[in-house]
Amino acid sequence: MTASTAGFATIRQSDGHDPSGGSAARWGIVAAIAASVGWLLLSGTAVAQESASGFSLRLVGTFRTDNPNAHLAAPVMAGGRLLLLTPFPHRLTALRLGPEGLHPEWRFTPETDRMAEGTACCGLGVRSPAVAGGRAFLNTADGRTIALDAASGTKIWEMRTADRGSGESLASSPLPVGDKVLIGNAGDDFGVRGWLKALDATSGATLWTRYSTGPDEDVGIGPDFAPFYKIARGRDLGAATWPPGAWERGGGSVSGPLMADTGLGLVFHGTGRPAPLNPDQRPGENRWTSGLFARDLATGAARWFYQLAPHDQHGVSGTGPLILADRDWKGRARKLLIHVGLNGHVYVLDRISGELLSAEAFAPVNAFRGGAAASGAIAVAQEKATRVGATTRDVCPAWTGATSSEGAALSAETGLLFIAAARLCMDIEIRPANYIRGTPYLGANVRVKGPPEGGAGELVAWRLDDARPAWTVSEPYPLLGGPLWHPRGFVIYGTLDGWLKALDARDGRLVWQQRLASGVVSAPMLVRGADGAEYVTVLAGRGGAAGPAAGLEADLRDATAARGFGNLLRGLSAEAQPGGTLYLFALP
Amino acid sequence: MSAASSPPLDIDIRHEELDGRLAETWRTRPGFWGALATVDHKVIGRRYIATAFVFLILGGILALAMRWQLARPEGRLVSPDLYNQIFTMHGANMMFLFAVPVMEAMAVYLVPLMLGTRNIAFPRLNAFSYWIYLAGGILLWVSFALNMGPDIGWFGYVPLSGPQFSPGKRADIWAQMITFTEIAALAVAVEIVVTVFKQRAPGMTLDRIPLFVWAMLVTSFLVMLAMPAIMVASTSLILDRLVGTHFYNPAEGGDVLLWQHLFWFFGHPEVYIIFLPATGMISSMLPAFVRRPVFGYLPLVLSMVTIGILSFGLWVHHMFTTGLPRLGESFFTASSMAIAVPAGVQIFCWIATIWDGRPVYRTPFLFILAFFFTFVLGGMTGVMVASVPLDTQVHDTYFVVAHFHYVLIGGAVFPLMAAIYFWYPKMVGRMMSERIGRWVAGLTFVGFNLAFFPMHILGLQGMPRRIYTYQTDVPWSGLNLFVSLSTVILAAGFLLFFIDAVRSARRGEPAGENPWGAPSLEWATTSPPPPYNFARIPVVTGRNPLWDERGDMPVASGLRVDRRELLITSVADAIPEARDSSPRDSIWPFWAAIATSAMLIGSIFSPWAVVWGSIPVAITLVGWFWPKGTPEDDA
Amino acid sequence: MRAVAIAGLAALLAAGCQREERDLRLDPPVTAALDQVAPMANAVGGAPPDVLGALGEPYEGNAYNLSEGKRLYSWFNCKGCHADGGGASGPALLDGWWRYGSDPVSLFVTLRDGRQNGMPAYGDKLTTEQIWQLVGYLRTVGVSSASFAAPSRNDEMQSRPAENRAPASAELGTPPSR
Amino acid sequence: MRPHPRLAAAALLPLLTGCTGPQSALDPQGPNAASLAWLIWTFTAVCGLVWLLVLLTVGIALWRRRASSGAADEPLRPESATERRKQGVVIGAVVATVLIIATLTLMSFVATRSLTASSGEPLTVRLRGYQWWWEVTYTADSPDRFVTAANEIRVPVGRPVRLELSSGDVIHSFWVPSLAGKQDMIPGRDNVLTFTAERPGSYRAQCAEFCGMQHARMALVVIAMAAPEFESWLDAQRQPAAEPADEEQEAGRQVATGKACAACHTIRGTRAAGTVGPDLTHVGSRQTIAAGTLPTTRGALGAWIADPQTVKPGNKMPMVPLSADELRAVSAYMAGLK
Repeated sequence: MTASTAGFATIRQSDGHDPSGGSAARWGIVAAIAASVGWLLLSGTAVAQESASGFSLRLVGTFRTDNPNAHLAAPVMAGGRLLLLTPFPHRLTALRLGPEGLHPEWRFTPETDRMAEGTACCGLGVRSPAVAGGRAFLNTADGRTIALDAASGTKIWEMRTADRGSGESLASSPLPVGDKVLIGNAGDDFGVRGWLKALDATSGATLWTRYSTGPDEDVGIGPDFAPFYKIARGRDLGAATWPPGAWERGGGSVSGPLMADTGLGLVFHGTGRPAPLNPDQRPGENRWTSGLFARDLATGAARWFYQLAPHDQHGVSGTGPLILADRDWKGRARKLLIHVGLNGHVYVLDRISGELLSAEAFAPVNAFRGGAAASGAIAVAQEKATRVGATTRDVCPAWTGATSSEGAALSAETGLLFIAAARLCMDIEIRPANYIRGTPYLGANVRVKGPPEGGAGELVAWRLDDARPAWTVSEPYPLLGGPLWHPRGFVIYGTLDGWLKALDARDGRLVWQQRLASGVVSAPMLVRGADGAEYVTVLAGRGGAAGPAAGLEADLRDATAARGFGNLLRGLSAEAQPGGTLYLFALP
Repeated sequence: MSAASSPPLDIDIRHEELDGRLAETWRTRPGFWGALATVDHKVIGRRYIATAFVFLILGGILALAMRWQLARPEGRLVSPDLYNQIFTMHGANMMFLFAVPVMEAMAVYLVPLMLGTRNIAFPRLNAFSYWIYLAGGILLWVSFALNMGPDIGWFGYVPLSGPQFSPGKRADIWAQMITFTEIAALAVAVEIVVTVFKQRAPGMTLDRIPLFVWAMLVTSFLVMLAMPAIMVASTSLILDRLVGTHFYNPAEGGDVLLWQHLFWFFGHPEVYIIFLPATGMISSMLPAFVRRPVFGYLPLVLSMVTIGILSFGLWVHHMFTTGLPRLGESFFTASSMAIAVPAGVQIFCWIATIWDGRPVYRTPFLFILAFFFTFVLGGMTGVMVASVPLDTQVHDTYFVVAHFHYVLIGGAVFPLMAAIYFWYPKMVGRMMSERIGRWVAGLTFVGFNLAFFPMHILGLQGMPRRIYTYQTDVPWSGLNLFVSLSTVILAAGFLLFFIDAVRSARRGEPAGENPWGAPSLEWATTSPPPPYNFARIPVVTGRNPLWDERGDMPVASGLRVDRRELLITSVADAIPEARDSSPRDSIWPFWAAIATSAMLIGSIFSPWAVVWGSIPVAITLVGWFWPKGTPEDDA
Repeated sequence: MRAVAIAGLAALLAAGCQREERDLRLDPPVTAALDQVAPMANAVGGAPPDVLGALGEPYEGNAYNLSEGKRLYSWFNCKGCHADGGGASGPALLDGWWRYGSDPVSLFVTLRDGRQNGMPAYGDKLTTEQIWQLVGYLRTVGVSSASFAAPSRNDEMQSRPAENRAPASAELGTPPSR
Repeated sequence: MRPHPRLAAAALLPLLTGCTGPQSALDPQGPNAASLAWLIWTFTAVCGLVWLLVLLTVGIALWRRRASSGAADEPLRPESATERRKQGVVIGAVVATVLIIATLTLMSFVATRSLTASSGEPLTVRLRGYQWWWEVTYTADSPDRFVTAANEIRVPVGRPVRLELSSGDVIHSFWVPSLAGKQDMIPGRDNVLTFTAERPGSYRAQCAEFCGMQHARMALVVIAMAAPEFESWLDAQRQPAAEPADEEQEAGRQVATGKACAACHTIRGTRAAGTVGPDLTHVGSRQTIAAGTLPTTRGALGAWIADPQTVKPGNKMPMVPLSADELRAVSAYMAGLK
């Protein structure tokens, strides 16, 4: 460690390739060189990498997916194999990894419903499969949940869990817990009604379904429900805080991560934004959307709920990263739930009671005023309130969120939370939304843009205890993937313009970077190979929340293209091509 | 002026010879091209007036179509689409192509004569103005004939007239038609101001200017101050529609009420642009029919100036229902009511003039009496609509339709009819029929009041404006039928008027120089006047030159006869300052108007037309101002 | 010069007649005939209904029909997938190069029957006339030379040049806040 | 166009019809309209009197006897003494004018003040104008008790109604002359109109700002009901759509939710949830359809659905091809949505 620290010092003096520290002009030149190198890499003949410290990840293998969509699903390990789920139309490939690289062992190609391309969320990407008890569980964008034998790839069961015809899809990873598999749906853009389902892990039968809107019975609110804040108490609030019938198509999807605490017997999940984006069409607090639920693992009954944005006007949902941590908080040992909000705040809650302990902004935020921790509810800044038929300008964060659902990693011993941040603002104009089943139910025109001071992305090292950044590293494009923190003291993350970077976890100095074939919208993973060595896998392949703006199909002359990302990403297409490649790096 | 080749001056020439020499210098060349090239203010004025009356007839036919449609509930004469075009055309045509131009046209004809000068200032601009006006009118009417007529109301409120809700080019044609007429009106306004200030007969000090001229002077200033607002508005509308700017798009920071402010900042003075000349006409005609000078010259002038100034302070009373701040609305109530005071001063002065005059009941005087009856009523309803709370009930209803027709027909068209009967002999040389004239006055007066008075009641009964039909469940059918039938009487009156005007041009009794025994200078020359107006420039010693000078009038002389020259006098006291040349006939204003029209019409379709279209405009302007080596063209 | 100007004006005005007509109601037999497209076997391209020609191609250059198409585009949520032609979960339309053909018949079939990769069928949500209006409008989105009849901007947020400004010929702006 | 005897009779009695009618400013049914009507009558009286005085003076000026002096045609030369005397009279008349004007201005100012003041907890109703219909949303303390309807406003008698006016496309203007003066509905702006109905009844209202092709057919009815009746009506409106009463209506529901209707209209309780057209959940309970164009009868519904572009040319509802049976069924279903 000492040696590499010395290496860092030499970087700062000799190297002009540091994008965060260098001037814009220098960065531009480097980008141009790197782009041409990236092209070489695509043809598989050369690798560009830069390191002045001696720290270096060694590329040991690549695997091309031949899929142009958003590669959100980092591969998972199952019995010495890497299971790689490529975007829709899906294929699950089991790769054996070792010092000699990646070798496909078997493939599983589920049946596909091509019509799902029109309705599937998130650039047709689905988060990683989950492995438990020798079985792999995967969600597909066309609404199936499938259980496979993790060793052979034999299908055990397959269930249509989401109704594709209404615009529903699956986007998040399944969560196997005990004899159950929990899944959540996606489709806020189509006005679906969010739910969390428990499937029987053996048969795939639905055990229970808990909705995010509607009467208490549907939501799973019963006598055990004890929210910390009074505002969430009342009868049938999931229907009473909506105009008649609006909750039936009110969004609140469970498209973010699911996090279980088996000790407490709880599962935590966020709920998506209310649908449509037009807040005028859904007066009221729109419970239980844009919030966090704690539910009983066994029954799905709600324990507590914290609403991040009552009557969400800006479309920032509650589906950000969730991290469980047992830490000392203000001198008291507490079981914490850390939620890195898409609304640009790090929320720290007591995960037993649902009490909010802290909520501070890690990204540019002007849509809300502070003070959430005191009152339990965030206040909308009046000058950034949205209005029908008028454009509210420079609202931060953008509705695409200040991070992504795998966008944070916690270093428990140092108390540093690493956040892959999207420092985005938007111009938003509220329009009437028409509900036609199976078609988008949006109700807004949005142009997404970076903050005026530049730097649309940022890697934030957040000090959990005093709720402020320790250091930040600026990036030209929003970070849509996630960071990997390695106990040896570095952080690895990929960028939308195709760089894989390693930083010193203490001060954020760049220690190594490498150009990849495409942008990265997933988190790098640390895996242990069959040989016992540690490897880092990185899945490149643009897309994701940026949708096709980061891919081929969008025409960026339209500022509202690709959920408004078109406006931001003009100029990106020259720098990194879509298409998926899995990289396997050996640690030094 | 070297003594060696001394130019021929009028003092050197015998009177009998002088007319011939001047006529040779000032005449319009015969033939088609000569007619296109003329810059004689009388020829252009006559054309202007005749064209405006043609538009009056066309607009009137549209009015009859609307009345036919509305005579019964659920009328099916025209489709809603066509009805909306018709009422838009009626309003736009009457305001932009008839009322304003006809008043300016009367001024183009009369002002130089009343001031004792030989031509209007900037005569080529005057010719250009007419051609542009004609082109604008043709654009509008040809579009209407091709089912491209504007259907957005003469007020063209955004967003209805904007890019999203008015597909096609209908609204653009309306907006560009405004540009045409405003260019024409601004040109005339500039000419009149300069003519009044610099070309008055010697001795015609400011307090001796005929009241019609005063009215036109104030009007011209109103035109110059008000018209730019509508040109800005209509141009930004075209930009919104064509280029995609966001002047009126609230979603991108524009404001739809901006349009209303701009439009009514023009639109209200517009009413006075029409009405002030009419009051000037009354003041100028009345003395001839009560056989005494007008009472209260100074108060009359001051009240016209006051009206002119106040007219810019009350545009918001067209927007009382838009939800503006209450305090602001109260201010505009006060100012709207206040304008009744100068209007009242005028009425009182005229009554005082009649009081001890000796009324001569000829046709123009009958129209003046009709004016009193209708205009005062219109003024009273004007006071009513100026009240914010009251306006919330009558705004955009037939009450307002009745009100402004009382003001515009009663306050402007009746005086105009009087003026036509009064000055027709001067323009044509023959009298119009007195017998038919009495019928015309009677029919129009009775027909007008029967047709428009019930509209007050209809408005209070809840009938909104601009509806193409109404249903049987509202009790408006009886009055509407009555109104529609009465329109026939009004139309008959106008028909008789036009028949008489055409007939009298050939067969009317010869008029002589001054058939009414009127006091102002235009009656001091032959009817119709020669191309040079006055053989020798009169010298004025009083407000009523033809009454004040019992014998021969004094004249000024010393102008050249071999080129067009007129006398420049000082602004206040009209002391001769210089001889100035007046431009000769030229075909270039006509070409310039064609080129400008092409550019303006093209710019409806492509912004690049402004660029490419300005090339021919530049060429024609070069032709227009090309120095010919003669001093008069260099001037 | 005058002759040219007059001829040009006459041509413009003649075009105006057709461009400005507002045919608000088609007789049911005409509507039924408008539905009779004969697509090729792969549902791309084919013969348009004869009645289109007889009506004078009302969905190509008629400003009213095109603006109605633009209204339907946002009323029926086309925007949600295709944005203002830039695309989102659906492909972009601005480039005028479309997966299932950009000729009227292909478009009509795409809208009415849907397409296999996610384009929903609108045959049960729109009438035949409305589908044709949308077809006409869509064909103004992906062109690089604008027609006079193409719609202008809506009273909405600015996203790209309006259809009458030939959006497909627009330059790509520079990325903001770099 | 056969002449109608009643119309002819009405034409002879224009003044008698002036004061009544479902949409008359002079037939006030609430305090606002009443004070406005009083203002109208006062202004009319004052202005009419002034007008008569002016005309009388003109008449006297014309016909008063004059001392004949000089030749008939010779212009008079005014004497300074009479001119001065007249000057005094004119000045007096101007002063009188100023006083009258000032009084009227003050009256109108006071009336404005009194109109904006209201007492009691108002019922807040959101009214949004579209080409060419009205969306009416009754607010409540809780959003699930909101009711969205169209083209008809029901209000309780005696309770102030606060209308929040907005527009979804172009400028409209809401005007119910029997209850209040008009107020514009302007895109990008929020206007408010407050009024109270004093007597039960139905009062016609109409769009008063030109808003395009069907400006003439953009009316609605304001129905004032006794407060308890109103509350029970509102409760009924909160319910989802009525279940079909028979097989025909059931078939009609299939058509309404399966055909193009559902893409634009909401029928709460069914799959139809379109929002660009009027909410039809309780369309059968409304007095009129198509913004005051036709009475809500099964026959009128059938005619309207069969051919909306002939009934109201240019409106945004297309002619959806339906078979005769489907048309019968769907109009029966709609008429049954009480």
